[in-house]
Amino acid sequence: MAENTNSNEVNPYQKHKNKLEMQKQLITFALMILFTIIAFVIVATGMMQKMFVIPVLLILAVIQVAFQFYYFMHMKEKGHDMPSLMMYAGIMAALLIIAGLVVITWW
Amino acid sequence: MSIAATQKRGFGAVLWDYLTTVDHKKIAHLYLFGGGFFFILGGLEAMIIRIQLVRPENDFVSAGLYNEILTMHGTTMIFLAAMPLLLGLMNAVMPLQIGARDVAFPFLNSLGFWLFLFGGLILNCSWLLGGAPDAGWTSYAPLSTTSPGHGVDFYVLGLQISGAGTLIGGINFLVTIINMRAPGMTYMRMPLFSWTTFITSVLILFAFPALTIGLFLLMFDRLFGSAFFNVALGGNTIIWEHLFWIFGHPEVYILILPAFGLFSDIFSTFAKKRLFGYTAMVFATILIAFLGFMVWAHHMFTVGLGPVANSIFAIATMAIAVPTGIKIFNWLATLWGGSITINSAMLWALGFIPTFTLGGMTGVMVASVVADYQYHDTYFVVAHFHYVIVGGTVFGILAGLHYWWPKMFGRILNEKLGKIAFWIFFTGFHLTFFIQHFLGLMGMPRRYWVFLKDQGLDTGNLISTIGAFLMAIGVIIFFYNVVYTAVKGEKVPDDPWDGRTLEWATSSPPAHYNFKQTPLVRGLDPLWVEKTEGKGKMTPAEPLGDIHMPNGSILPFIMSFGLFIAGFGFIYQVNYTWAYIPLFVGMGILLGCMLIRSLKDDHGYHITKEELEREAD
Amino acid sequence: MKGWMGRFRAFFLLGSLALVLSACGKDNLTALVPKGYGAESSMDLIIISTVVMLFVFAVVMLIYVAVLLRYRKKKGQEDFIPKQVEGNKTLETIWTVIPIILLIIIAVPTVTATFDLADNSGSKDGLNIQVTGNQYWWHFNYEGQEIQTSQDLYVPVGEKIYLSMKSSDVHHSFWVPSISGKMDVLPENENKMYIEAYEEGVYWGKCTELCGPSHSLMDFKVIVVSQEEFDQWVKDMKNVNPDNQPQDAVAQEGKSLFQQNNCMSCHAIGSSPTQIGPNLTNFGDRSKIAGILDPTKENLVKWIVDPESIKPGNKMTGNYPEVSEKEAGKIAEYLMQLKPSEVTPESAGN
Amino acid sequence: MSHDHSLNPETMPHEPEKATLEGKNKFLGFWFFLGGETVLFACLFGTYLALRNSTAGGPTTNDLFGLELVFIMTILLLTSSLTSVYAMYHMKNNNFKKMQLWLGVTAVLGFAFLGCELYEFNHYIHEYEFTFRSSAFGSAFYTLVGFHGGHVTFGLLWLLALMIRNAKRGLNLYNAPKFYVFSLYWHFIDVVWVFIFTVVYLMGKVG
Repeated sequence: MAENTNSNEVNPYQKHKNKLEMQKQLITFALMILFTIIAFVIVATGMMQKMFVIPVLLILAVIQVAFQFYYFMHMKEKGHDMPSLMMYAGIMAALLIIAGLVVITWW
Repeated sequence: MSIAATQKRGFGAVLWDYLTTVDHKKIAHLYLFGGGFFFILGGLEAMIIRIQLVRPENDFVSAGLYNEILTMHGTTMIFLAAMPLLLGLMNAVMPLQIGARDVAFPFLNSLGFWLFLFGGLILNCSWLLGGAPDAGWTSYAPLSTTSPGHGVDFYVLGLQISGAGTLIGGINFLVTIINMRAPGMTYMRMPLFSWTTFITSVLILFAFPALTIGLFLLMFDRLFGSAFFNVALGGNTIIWEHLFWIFGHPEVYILILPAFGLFSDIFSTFAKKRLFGYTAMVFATILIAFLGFMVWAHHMFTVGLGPVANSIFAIATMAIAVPTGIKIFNWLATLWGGSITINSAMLWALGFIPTFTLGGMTGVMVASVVADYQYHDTYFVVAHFHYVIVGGTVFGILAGLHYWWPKMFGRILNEKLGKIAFWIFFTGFHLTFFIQHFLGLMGMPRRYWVFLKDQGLDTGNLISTIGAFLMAIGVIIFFYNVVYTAVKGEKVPDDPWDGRTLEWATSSPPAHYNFKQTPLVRGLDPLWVEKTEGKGKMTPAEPLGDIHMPNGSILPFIMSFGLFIAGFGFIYQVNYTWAYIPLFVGMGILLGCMLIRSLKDDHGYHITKEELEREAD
Repeated sequence: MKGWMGRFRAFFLLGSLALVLSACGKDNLTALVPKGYGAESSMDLIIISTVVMLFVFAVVMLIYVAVLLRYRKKKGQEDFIPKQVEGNKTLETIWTVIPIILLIIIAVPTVTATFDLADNSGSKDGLNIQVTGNQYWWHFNYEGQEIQTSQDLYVPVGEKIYLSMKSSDVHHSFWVPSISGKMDVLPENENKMYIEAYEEGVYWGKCTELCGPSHSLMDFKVIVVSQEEFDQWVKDMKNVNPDNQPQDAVAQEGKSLFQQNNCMSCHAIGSSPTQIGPNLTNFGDRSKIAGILDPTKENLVKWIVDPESIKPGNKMTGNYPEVSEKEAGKIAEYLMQLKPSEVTPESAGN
Repeated sequence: MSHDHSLNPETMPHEPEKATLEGKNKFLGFWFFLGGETVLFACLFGTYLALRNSTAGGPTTNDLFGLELVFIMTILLLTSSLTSVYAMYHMKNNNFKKMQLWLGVTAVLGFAFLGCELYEFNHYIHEYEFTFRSSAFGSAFYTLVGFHGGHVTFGLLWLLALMIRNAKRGLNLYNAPKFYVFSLYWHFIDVVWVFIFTVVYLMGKVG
C-alpha cells in the first residue's frame, strides 16, 4: 500500500478558501453556543412567561439546527439538492408524525 | 452464456454463488424465490381461513389457531410475499431500465435480501415453537402486549429484521437512480417502472422508521417490561395505532406504486404507443406518495379521534382518488388508438383495470367517514383491500413476471398455461371477494373465527370459499408453468415483445455487467427511438473499456444469520438466562462482520477490455 | 374458448346481481336496512358514494370495452405503428377536474354527517349509559339509575341515548349495524356516541375489533322497547332484591351452590357495581346465554360445566371449583328464574 | 494495482469525499439514511411528548431534571461537532495528521458526553427510583434519550475503527468518503441532541 506523501499538495487558492470557510464555521459555532446559553438562561431564571417560553425555546433550537445543517453539514453548498430534498421531506413527515402523536392521542 | 455455465457447475458451486452474490439480477432471483415461497405459505393460510368459513359455526380449526392463521396470512402476504416479489422485479429490471451496470450498493443489496429472508424465517419459526402471533397483522396493543406465549415476540423480531432489510433496499435504489443513470437518461426520460421504484423507495425511507420505532416499543413492552402501552402505568395504546398506520398507509402505496409503474410499461409496449400523458403520470405518482403520508388516520375513523381529525383525514384521503383517476384514464388513453396485442402479460394488465377501479371505488366509499362507521373492520374492508392488493399488486407482479421472464431467464412462459391461469384466477378472485362487500354490510365483521347460523351469511361465505379454490387452482397452474418453462420452455431472442425501454437492448439474460458499453439515451423510450430511426440498437456512450465490478461476499448472509440467532436470544431471555448466549453471540457475529467489512478494503475487480472482446459472439 | 368465457362471465354477473337483489341479509343485523339514526346517516352516504362511484366505474368500463373492441391488433396489419401521442391537455384537465367535483359531492355531506354524529354532549334528563367492553362480554351501567346489566341493552324507542364507552382490557368495538355505525372501546380514552332506534325490536350487536380467540363470539343485543315498557323495566330492575329466595327447592339449592362455588365474587345480582363477570340480575330474561347460545337450560348447563368449549379464552374458565352436571342443573334452574321484569326480548319481538 | 494509483492521486481533489462514484454514492446514501433517521427520532419525540405527563405517581420532569449537567453535556456535544468540522477542514487540506488529531478530540468529547449520560441515568435510578419500567413516562424518557446515547456509542466505535484502520496509510480517495460520512453522522447526533435538551429537559423544566 503506497504511503501517502502528498500532504501539502493542495492548491493554495483552495486552501485559502477552506480557511475562509473555517472562519465562518467558527462564527456559526459561537452563535450556536450563544443560543444554547440564552435557552438555558431563560429557563433557569424563569424570566419569561410560560406561554412564551416554549415557542422561544423551539425557535432557538430550530435556528441552531439550521446552522448545523447548512454550515457544519454543508447543505448550503452545491451538490446538495437531493440531500436537502430528502431532508425536507423527512422533516415534513416528522412534523406530521409529531403533530399526530401530540394532538390525537389523548381525549 | 450464464445459464449454460451454471448448469455445468455443481450444485455446491451454484449455491455458494447465490449465497455470496452481489449481482442485482441474481439477488432478484433470490427475492423472487423467497417471495414465492412465502406467497405459497400465505396462500395455504388463506385457504384454511376460507375452509373454516365455508359454513356457519365450523370447527375446522380452533379459535386460537384461527387467529394465528389470519395474523400470519396478513403479515406473510404483505411483508414476506408482495414486497419481496416487487423488490425482486425492481432489482431485476430497474438498473437495466436506467442503463446502469449494477446498483449503487451491491453489498447492501445482498444484505437487504438476507435480512428479509431471515426475518421471514424467524417469523415462521413461531409455528414450530409454541404458536404463531395471534393479534392480527396490525398487532394492536394491548391485545399484542398481553398475548400469551411468544407468538407476538416472533412477529416483532421477524418484522424488525426484515424491515431493516427493506429500508436498506430503499436507500440503495434511491442512490442508484440518482447517481447511476446512463448518459442522456434524464429524470423525465425514465421508464415509469423506474420512476415508481424511485418514489416507492422514498416511501420506504420515510415510512419504515415509524414501523421500526413501533416495533421497538412493542418489543420493550413485551420483553423488557416497559410501559408504553400499559394503561395502568400511564401508557397509551393509541400511540401504537398511530405509529403502525403512519407506516402502514404508505406501505399500501409501497405495494401499489411499483405495480402502477410496470402496468404503464406493459400497456405502452403492447399497445405499441408511448405512454399517454407521461408527465402527468409522473406527477400523479409523486402526488399519491405525498398525500399517502397524511392520511394514516383513515384507518382509525372509529377510534374516536373526533370530528375535526376525521374530516381532515377523510378529505385528504378522497384527494388521493384524483391522481389515481388520472392514472386510470391515462392508461385507457394509452390503449386508445393503439395496436393491442393480448398475451398473458397483457391479460393480467387488462384484468387489473376493472378490478382496481372497483377497489378504488370502494376506497373512496370507505373514506367517507360516516359510511365507514358501517364498513370499518367488516368484510367490506376485507373485500376493498383485496381488490386493491390482489387486483393491483398481485396482478401487477404476475403481469411483470410474464413480461420480464424472458429478460430474466431467456425463456418465455407458456402462453396457453398463462392464459388459463389468468382466467381461472380472475374468475375465482371476483367470486371470492365481490360478495364480501355485501357480507360486510350484512353484519359480518372481519377476523371472525365463526359466523353464527341464521344470520343470512351462509350463501355468501360459501360462494367466497368456492372462489378461493379457483384462485388456488390458478396459482397452481402458474407455478406449474414456471416449472414447465424451466424444463421445456422456449428460448427467446433478446427483445421478444418489440420493447421500447433499455432493458430490451441487452441480451437475455443479461451478462453480469449488464451493458458492455453504457448506452447513450436520446429520448423517452430510448430503444423505440432508435428503432423508429432505423438503427434498432443503442448507440454506446463510451468506447469499449475495462468494467469495474464489485466482489461477491458471504458477509451479508452471516450478518443476517447473526441477527437471526440474536432474535431467538431476545425472545427467550424472558424465560431462560442461557438465552443471553445466543443474544450476545448473534449480536457479536453481526458487529464482527460489520467490523470486518469496515477494516477489509474491498476494491472490486475489473473485467478487462480483452475479456469483453473475447466474450463478444 | 373466448365464447365460453364470455358466457361464464355473464352468468357470474347475473348470479351475483340476483343474490344482491334477493337478500340484504338478516333483518335486525344488516346495515343495509337501517333502523336507527346513525345507520340511516351511514346508509345515505353509502348510497351517495356508491352512485357517484358507479358513475365513474361506468365511464371507465365504457372506454375500456370500446378500446378492447376497436384497437386489438388486426390481422394483416401486424406492422402497423400507431400514432405516438404525447398527451392532451384538454382531456387531462377534464379527467382531473371532474373527479374533483365528484369528490366534493361526496365530501360535503360526509363532513356534515361526521359533525352531526359527533354530538357527545350527553343528555340532561335522558339516558346516559356507561358501556364497558370486556373479554368477551359487554357491561351496561345506567348512569344515575342504579341499574347494572350485561349483554342485553334495554333502550326506549325514538330516544337519543348517550353512551360513554371504555374497555377493561383490550380494544373492542361496539357495533349494532341496524341502529348505528361502530365506535371503538378503548382502555385509556373514553369514547362517546349516541344511538337512536326507530323501531322496537331486538337488534344484534357485535364486537368488531379483534380482541382474542372468542372475538367472533362477543355478541350482544340491543332491546328496543316502547317508552312505557322501558319505564316499567327500569322500575322492575330497581325493585330487585338480591337476597330474595327463589320459590322452589331446586332453585334454592341452586342459589346456595351459586354462593358456595365462588360465583358471587365475579357476578353481581342487583345493582352492585361488580363487573369482573357479567351482571346476572335479569339473567332469566336474556335473549342468549353467553351472547350466542339459545336460552335453554341444557345450554346453560353446558356453559357452566365447560365454558371453554363454548367461548375459548374466556375469563370464567378455571376460576371456580369444578361443577358436576347435576349441580350445574340446579344453578341453571336458579339463574333461569332471575326474571325481574315482564319486559323481555320476547315482548320486544324477538 | 490500478486502483491504488487512482485512489492516491498526485493532487488531492477539492472534495476528496466525492471524487469517486463509490464516494458519491456513499455521500448521497448516507444523507438519505439521515432523512430516515429524522422520521425515526420524530416517532420517539412524538411518543415522548404524548407520554411525558404519564408519570403514574412517580417523579415528574420537573422533579428529575437538573440543568447544570445537561448544560455541560450540551457544550461537550456541541464542541465535538465543531472539532469534527475541524477534522473535515484538515481533510480538505489533505493534512492527515491534523485530521486524526481533531477526530481524536471529537472522540474524547464524545466519551465525556457518554459518561455524563451514564452518570445521569444512574442518578435517576438510584436517587429517584425512576426506571425504564416505573411509568410510561419513564419508558419514553429512557427510550428517547437512550436511543440518542446508543447512536453516540455506535458513532464512537465507528470513529475508533476508522481512525485505527487508517492510522498508518493516510488519506486516500477510498477512505475520505468514510471519514466524511462519519462527520455527517456526528453532526446529526448533535442535531438530535439540540432537540432533546430543548424538548425534554428545558421544556420539562418549564412544565
